[in-house]
Amino acid sequence: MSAATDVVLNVDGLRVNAADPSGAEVPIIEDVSFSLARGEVLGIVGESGSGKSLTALSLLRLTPETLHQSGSIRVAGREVMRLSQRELQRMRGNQVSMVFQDPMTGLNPVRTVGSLLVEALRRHRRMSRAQAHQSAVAALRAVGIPSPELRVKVYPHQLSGGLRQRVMIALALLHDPAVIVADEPTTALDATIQAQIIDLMRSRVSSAGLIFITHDLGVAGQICDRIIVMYAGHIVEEGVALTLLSRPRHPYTAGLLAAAPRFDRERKPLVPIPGSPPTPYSRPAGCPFAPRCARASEVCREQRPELVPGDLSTVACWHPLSS
Amino acid sequence: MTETPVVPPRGLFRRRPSGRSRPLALFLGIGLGVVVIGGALLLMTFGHLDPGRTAPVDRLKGLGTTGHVLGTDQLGRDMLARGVAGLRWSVAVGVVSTCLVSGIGTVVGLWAASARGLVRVLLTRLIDMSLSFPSLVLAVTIMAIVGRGFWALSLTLGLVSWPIFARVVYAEAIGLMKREYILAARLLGVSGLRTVVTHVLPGIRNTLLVMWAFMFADLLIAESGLSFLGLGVPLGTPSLGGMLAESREYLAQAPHMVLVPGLTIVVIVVTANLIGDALSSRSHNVTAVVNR
Amino acid sequence: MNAMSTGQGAAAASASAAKAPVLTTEDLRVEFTVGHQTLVAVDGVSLSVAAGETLALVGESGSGKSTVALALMRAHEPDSGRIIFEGTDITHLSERRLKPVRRRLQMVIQDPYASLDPRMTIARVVAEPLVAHRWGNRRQIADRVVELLELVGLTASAMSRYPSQFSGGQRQRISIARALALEPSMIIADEPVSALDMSIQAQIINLLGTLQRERDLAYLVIAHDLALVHQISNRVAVLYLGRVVEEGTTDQVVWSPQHPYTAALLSATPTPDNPTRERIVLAGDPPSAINRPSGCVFHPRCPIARSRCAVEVPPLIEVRPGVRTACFYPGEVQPVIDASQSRPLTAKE
Amino acid sequence: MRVLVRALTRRVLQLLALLFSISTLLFFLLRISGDPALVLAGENADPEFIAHVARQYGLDQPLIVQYGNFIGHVFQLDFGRSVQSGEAALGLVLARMPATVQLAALGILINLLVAVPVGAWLGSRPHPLPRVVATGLLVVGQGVPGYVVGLLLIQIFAVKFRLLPSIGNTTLVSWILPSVTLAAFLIPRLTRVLATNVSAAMSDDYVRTARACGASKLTVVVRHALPNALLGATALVAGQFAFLLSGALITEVIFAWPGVGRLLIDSVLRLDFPVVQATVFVVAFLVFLVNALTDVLFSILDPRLRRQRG
Amino acid sequence: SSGEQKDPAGSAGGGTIRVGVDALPPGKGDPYKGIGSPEVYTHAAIYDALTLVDQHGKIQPMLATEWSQPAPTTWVFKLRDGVTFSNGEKFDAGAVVATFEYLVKDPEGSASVVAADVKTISGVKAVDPLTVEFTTAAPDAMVPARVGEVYIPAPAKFKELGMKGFANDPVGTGPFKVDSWNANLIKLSAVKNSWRAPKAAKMEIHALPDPAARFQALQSDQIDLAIQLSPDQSKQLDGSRTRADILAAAQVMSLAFITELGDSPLKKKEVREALNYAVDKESMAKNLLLGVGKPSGSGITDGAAGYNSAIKPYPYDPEKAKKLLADAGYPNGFSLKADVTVGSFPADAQIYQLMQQNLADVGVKVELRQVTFAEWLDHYLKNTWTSQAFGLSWNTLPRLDALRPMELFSCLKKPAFFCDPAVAEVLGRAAKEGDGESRNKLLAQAQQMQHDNPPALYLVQQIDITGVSSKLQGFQNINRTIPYDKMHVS
Ligand SMILES: Nc1ncnc2c1ncn2[C@@H]1O[C@H](COP(=O)(O)OP(=O)(O)OP(=O)(O)O)[C@@H](O)[C@H]1O
Ligand SMILES: Nc1ncnc2c1ncn2[C@@H]1O[C@H](COP(=O)(O)OP(=O)(O)OP(=O)(O)O)[C@@H](O)[C@H]1O
Ligand SMILES: [Mg+2]
Ligand SMILES: [Mg+2]
Repeated sequence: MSAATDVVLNVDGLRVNAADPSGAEVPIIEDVSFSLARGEVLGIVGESGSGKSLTALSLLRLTPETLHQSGSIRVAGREVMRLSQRELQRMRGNQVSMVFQDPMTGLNPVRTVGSLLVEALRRHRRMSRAQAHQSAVAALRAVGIPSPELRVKVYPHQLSGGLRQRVMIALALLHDPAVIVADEPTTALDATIQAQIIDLMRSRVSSAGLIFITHDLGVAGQICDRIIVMYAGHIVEEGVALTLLSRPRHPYTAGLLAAAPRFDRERKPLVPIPGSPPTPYSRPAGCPFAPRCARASEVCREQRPELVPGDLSTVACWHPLSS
Repeated sequence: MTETPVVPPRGLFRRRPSGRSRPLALFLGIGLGVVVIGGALLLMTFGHLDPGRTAPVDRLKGLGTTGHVLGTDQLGRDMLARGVAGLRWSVAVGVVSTCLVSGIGTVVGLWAASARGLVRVLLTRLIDMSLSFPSLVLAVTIMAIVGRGFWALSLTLGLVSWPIFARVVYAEAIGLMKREYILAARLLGVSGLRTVVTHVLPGIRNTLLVMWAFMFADLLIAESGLSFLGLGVPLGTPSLGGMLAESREYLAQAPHMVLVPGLTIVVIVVTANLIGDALSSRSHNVTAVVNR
Repeated sequence: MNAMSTGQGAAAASASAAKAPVLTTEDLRVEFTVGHQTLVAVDGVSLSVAAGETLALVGESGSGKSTVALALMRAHEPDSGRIIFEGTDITHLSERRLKPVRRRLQMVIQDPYASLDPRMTIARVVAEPLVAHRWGNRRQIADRVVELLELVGLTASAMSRYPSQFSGGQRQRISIARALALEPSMIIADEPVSALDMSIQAQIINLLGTLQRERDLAYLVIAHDLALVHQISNRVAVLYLGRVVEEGTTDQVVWSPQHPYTAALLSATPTPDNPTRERIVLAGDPPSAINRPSGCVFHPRCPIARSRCAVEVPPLIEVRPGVRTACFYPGEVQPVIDASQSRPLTAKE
Repeated sequence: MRVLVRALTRRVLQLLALLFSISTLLFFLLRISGDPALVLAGENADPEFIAHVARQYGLDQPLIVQYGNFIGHVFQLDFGRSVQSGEAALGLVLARMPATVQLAALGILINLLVAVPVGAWLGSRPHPLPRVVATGLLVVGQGVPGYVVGLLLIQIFAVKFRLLPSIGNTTLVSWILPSVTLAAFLIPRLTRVLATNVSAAMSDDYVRTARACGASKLTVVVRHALPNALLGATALVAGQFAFLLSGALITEVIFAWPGVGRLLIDSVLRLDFPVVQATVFVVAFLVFLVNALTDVLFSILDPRLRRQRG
Repeated sequence: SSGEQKDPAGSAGGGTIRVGVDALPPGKGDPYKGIGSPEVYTHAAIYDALTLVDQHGKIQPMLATEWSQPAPTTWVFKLRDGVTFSNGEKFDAGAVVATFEYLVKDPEGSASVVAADVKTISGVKAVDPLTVEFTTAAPDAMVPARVGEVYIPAPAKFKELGMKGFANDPVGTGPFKVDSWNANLIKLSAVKNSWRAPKAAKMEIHALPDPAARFQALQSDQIDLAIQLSPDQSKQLDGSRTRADILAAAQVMSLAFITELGDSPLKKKEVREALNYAVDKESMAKNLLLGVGKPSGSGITDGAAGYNSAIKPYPYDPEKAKKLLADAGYPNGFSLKADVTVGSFPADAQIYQLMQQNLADVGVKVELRQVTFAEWLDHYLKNTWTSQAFGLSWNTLPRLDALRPMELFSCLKKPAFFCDPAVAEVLGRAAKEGDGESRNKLLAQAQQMQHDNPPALYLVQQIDITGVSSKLQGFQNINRTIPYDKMHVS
């Protein structure tokens, strides 16, 4: 949690635009900036469509070709936006790696687990097939897959969802990357398996910076040191995990917390946030949350608030909740 | 409660990069079709064309001959007239047989998909088995036996080709029947037939159209093949395949005799395929379903 | 105990307990044939739901929750056991005789994106059950559709639109409107909010609660999230590999689980601002329904399993009032819920 | 083991049903058409002679009896003797089979050799211009009937330049034109399906995973998208092969190829019933076999269908 | 597979003659399964008969050197000396007797197609090793021509193998013997000690059923001889590398009238005449048959025994045709169905279509129904026609006997489709006439009667076109029997 000592990733003014049917540029992600230190777990939370996955993909410059990405992304001081295709390929999986949400579709169904690992290993390291095989087994063992010697020969569909997600994690950890981006790695899993994976990630990712994307505030609270809340392509609040979750300042964050049922307290009526989030094509001019916000005023509807650091968290709101 | 009309597309990569070639394909396909069919219709009504008029002295005249823009054939008949008549014949056979194929295929496919128990087993087995019928071989045999003619040809082609259609309809319908909204309808007490008519049929409509276009293209080629073998058209009736067969003797002497029917077939089949492509890109990946 | 949107106090609960059950199942068993193997998806499940009551069915993926629901709706044929709805045994009714039952017993399906025909206007979607049951003439049906849409918080302007023009939450409202069309006495809802965003989930949960109160509906709600279950249900049944391992009033089960699986499930359910909670992390994956373990189906993953568990099937018996547990050693494992936050059972306003 | 036996039994039953129904269909179809005895008797035959031949072939019995006999014989794989040559019909067909199967196999091979790389290239979303050109060519190619290609090839390579033979199957060079003709008909469709499949696979999650692991575009296409695309096209290739086994009629005609297609046309025109029967029977059997093998192949190629081990 | 002809052509035995035929003999080496195409193109290389009827109707000596008719029902043939079969067996009277006994007495042999043509022969015996005597039940002037249809197989081998076995391994006295027999290719090699020893060393017979394939094979030098090409194809053979050999055939295409079945306008003689006037045969012959085929006024062609040279074709006179139709009560014409087979003759499809057009011009609408030969035969033999006319050629081949086709168009065919009792009576007398001259007179008379009261619409005399490579020397077409022994490849 002691930040800023060893920054591995620095994102500044990231934007992702799409072209709407008429050809005009439509911003999907706007002005996203954050940094990540070695050993830190940074959570990105937000509702569906808020731009979490796109942010993650842009870190590896993996956004779909139809989208246009700009801004600055520096990994260990190197500007990713200026890398050539070759350099990018060398960076991906090596310095920055990624774990995707759906372990069912994320692994090639016609390739054995071993061959995927071997391929990824030999891509960045000169090693013989036999050596790579050894390392693959070791990598599987390291993510807690029982009898890894057997599992390397197995096809993804022969593994349970939890094991598949472990394979994905093994793939991501192969080359000791500086940054690991995990896009909802536990969403598709059962609660008991989710707990296993969270444990695994916490224990294995100590030397790297981890970006952990989730829409579940509970999960974020469990694993993250710091949390970024996204809404409609913007960062609306950022802060230390516990503080942010127990004393949210942005009405949206607070709304999310009030809308979530929880069993560790006495039942209270849930307070839903009215309406639904805007699409990139129907974003309001001012604060994107204004139409759903009980505290919204004229200024909210007209002017977009900037992220302002506060004593508890950094928040982009004209009328933040006081603690 | 306010209603937000547009909903974000779920998932990042779900959207296929919609290549601009798709609307282009549709445009091209429909354009070609309109030009060819429209042209043929115009010529048929205003052209004073007589595809049967023989003139032995004028035989094998080349392209651009006065009075015969597209030349004449081995009996001095006008190639333009024969091309138009052949097109009409081939398209008509294609349409009738495709209608038959799609009719039988849809009924059997839907029936198999909505039936349960033994009926479904029997129907799917029937489809599977019929798929192993060597259709062209059967068509050749039937045509040789029942004789040439429009209805013989159309019915034969229809009767030997329906299993493919039924299979695709069945597969699509089964896929659709697994959709939760079909389950929902059933649980609401909607009857089976009603579900098929109100949910399944509209659901596979696009597939049917796509299949229809592809089937039409295939059957057109099959028709031309049978006519080429001399098993399709009656003597003297112009058909594209028959004209191609006749042209074989004159490949060197009168290449326009290959060119006219050959190009016409290509254009029609390409048209149908383009339209099919364009339609299939609108529904999900039917091209892969139309594996034949 | 509390009804849907909570806070209604114990009165409702005791009232509901006295009511005759709307739906009862006895020893329900559903098998599937997969390839050439038999898979027991539901194994001897007995449940009952009374009017105005919400029973929640929780369990991990593949535990057979949906299968139970679909068997109750007679979309799957039960292999044995009985289903009694409003006093009638509907286990073997023909589809024709079932039709009147379908008016009274409705279902809301999990995925709002899949449960509406994308080619139908909302008006047709909502009218579908009315038309199928010849509920009235066209005018009456049209009026009823408007009424239903307003009931779930949509305006009549939605009628001519298509499902793709609505968000997930709105679609789920439409599903609910459709389910309410024929005035059912019970609704089975299979994961009604799990596909929705948190902010939308709350809207739907509240809607369901309001409707239940207004109409004295019985709910069977399927969920995998204990926090949600805790929020909405009076009673809960925990399913593991097709068997009910624990069943009882929600508060008892959540606050003091007797079965080690329930305990583990509870401890694995994260809470936002409480990261220090100590957790029981189960080893391994749930076994597949095809090769079910012998004895207690949970024993391979159970932290307290003994040799007996691998051989004998623990019966589902009442271990304390209102809670039935299928464990030989009930209560041995307790999740540690932060003491400062937790409330004892009796502590109620 | 039991599973295997049951699957096998089901297949065999299906096959029997298929062969039975095809035999029955053909029997009645052929019987409505005319009297095979007459072909045998020839143009100058007198009534006694016709009757004689009819008796010899059992054609004087009631149709239903003939049918019974016929089916009985078919189950012993006896289709009778060719009316034309007097040889056993099945033998005639089997003697022609290798030529057809070999030609079909070669056609498929060429088809694959061309379609796989081109399809992979097209599916990998290359630059629009070459892609549009190639797609256009394929679309047009799909519209050209196979025999037109054959005619042109003959005219150019055999007649005009006398480079390649257009008849016979004795020398290896004589295989070139007919197999290329067959392949030319198949290539457009396979290429397009492969291109679609590859392109679809390129949007799949596992491709994204591979890219996130640093795979180059070539690796992504060749090692990740293509295997899946090929798997999706297996059924098509098998269907094409089955089609060639039964449908290379015209190619066999224009290249005077001594295969079953040619035999079928000849015997159909001469109402040589036994041979027609045997041909269709054998072809149906082969098509069935190909379909069945495809299923097996599928379950070998697609790991998801392989039975779970360990 | 252009043959590798390293050996120089010549009697030493060089070169390979590559022949493209439409089909190999379906009965393989069985010489009695058929008498015309396609058998003759293969069997003529292997076998010989006692005589050969040439294209002018002359009977040439082959295995018999001379013959006489000592009594009206007896014919004596003197056999060629020193002839051996390719397996070494000697050819003598015994071989001839064995052959004819097989055809006359053996149940299998007597059921063969060739046996039907020598049915008049009731007995055969060897007078001495080189003399045989045939007896006929009734007088028969045609015996020397008839025996020209009967190929003589090697008797001992035939006896040993039976017809089935022999057909697979045929042995005759011809210039070639079979080396291998495939589905589409027969390979033969020279019999050096044959009485007509060949100039070429080898021979290949390719089955190329498709005319275009045959034509292309010739053009691309894959065969040296393409049997049965079409007139338009022949025009493309320029004479430098390939040439066309065109011969008027002893066949007249016609549209046979069915008058014996049901009602039909064709029952009226005027109508039948009218149709004959209505068709422009001249144009067909000139434009479609290269001017070699000729219009015909009867079914019999020059060279056939009994040909009447006085008969002229019906001229093309549509006006007269219309008038005749009007006289017959059909001023507006009528409709007609005609079953035809296509592909049996050069340009037949085109000829029928021109005919159709000509008839339409005088108001007679002909619906041409193209049927397979098999279907056609079914109707023809059982008289189960559902149409009013059908395509049937007047064919005097192979022995150039006018009687045979004339019988078919008369009451003598059982069952008959057309019947003129007067003609039948004349033909009946001719059949029993032992003297050749008188027989020919009777036939000429019948021919005139069949011109005046036409049983068919006479179209044109057909042609035989053979494509010949210029490398091939010595080609001749003797009534479709090709003297392979005289040919070689340079
Ligand atoms: N290829 C694309 N073209 C245009 N818009 C896109 C594309 N991909 C995603 N979007 C839009 O970008 C927005 C952000 O999408 P993203 O997938 O990043 O959201 P998310 O926060 O990950 O949501 P979820 O929780 O559903 O995964 C969405 O509104 C989506 O509609
Ligand atoms: N139609 C079916 N055919 C075969 N097996 C089935 C079928 N439906 C369900 N199953 C199996 O039955 C078991 C229970 O499935 P079910 O869908 O009821 O689980 P669930 O608890 O609803 O899971 P989820 O949370 O994933 O929805 C699973 O093992 C599943 O594979
Ligand atoms: Mg996402
Ligand atoms: Mg479920």
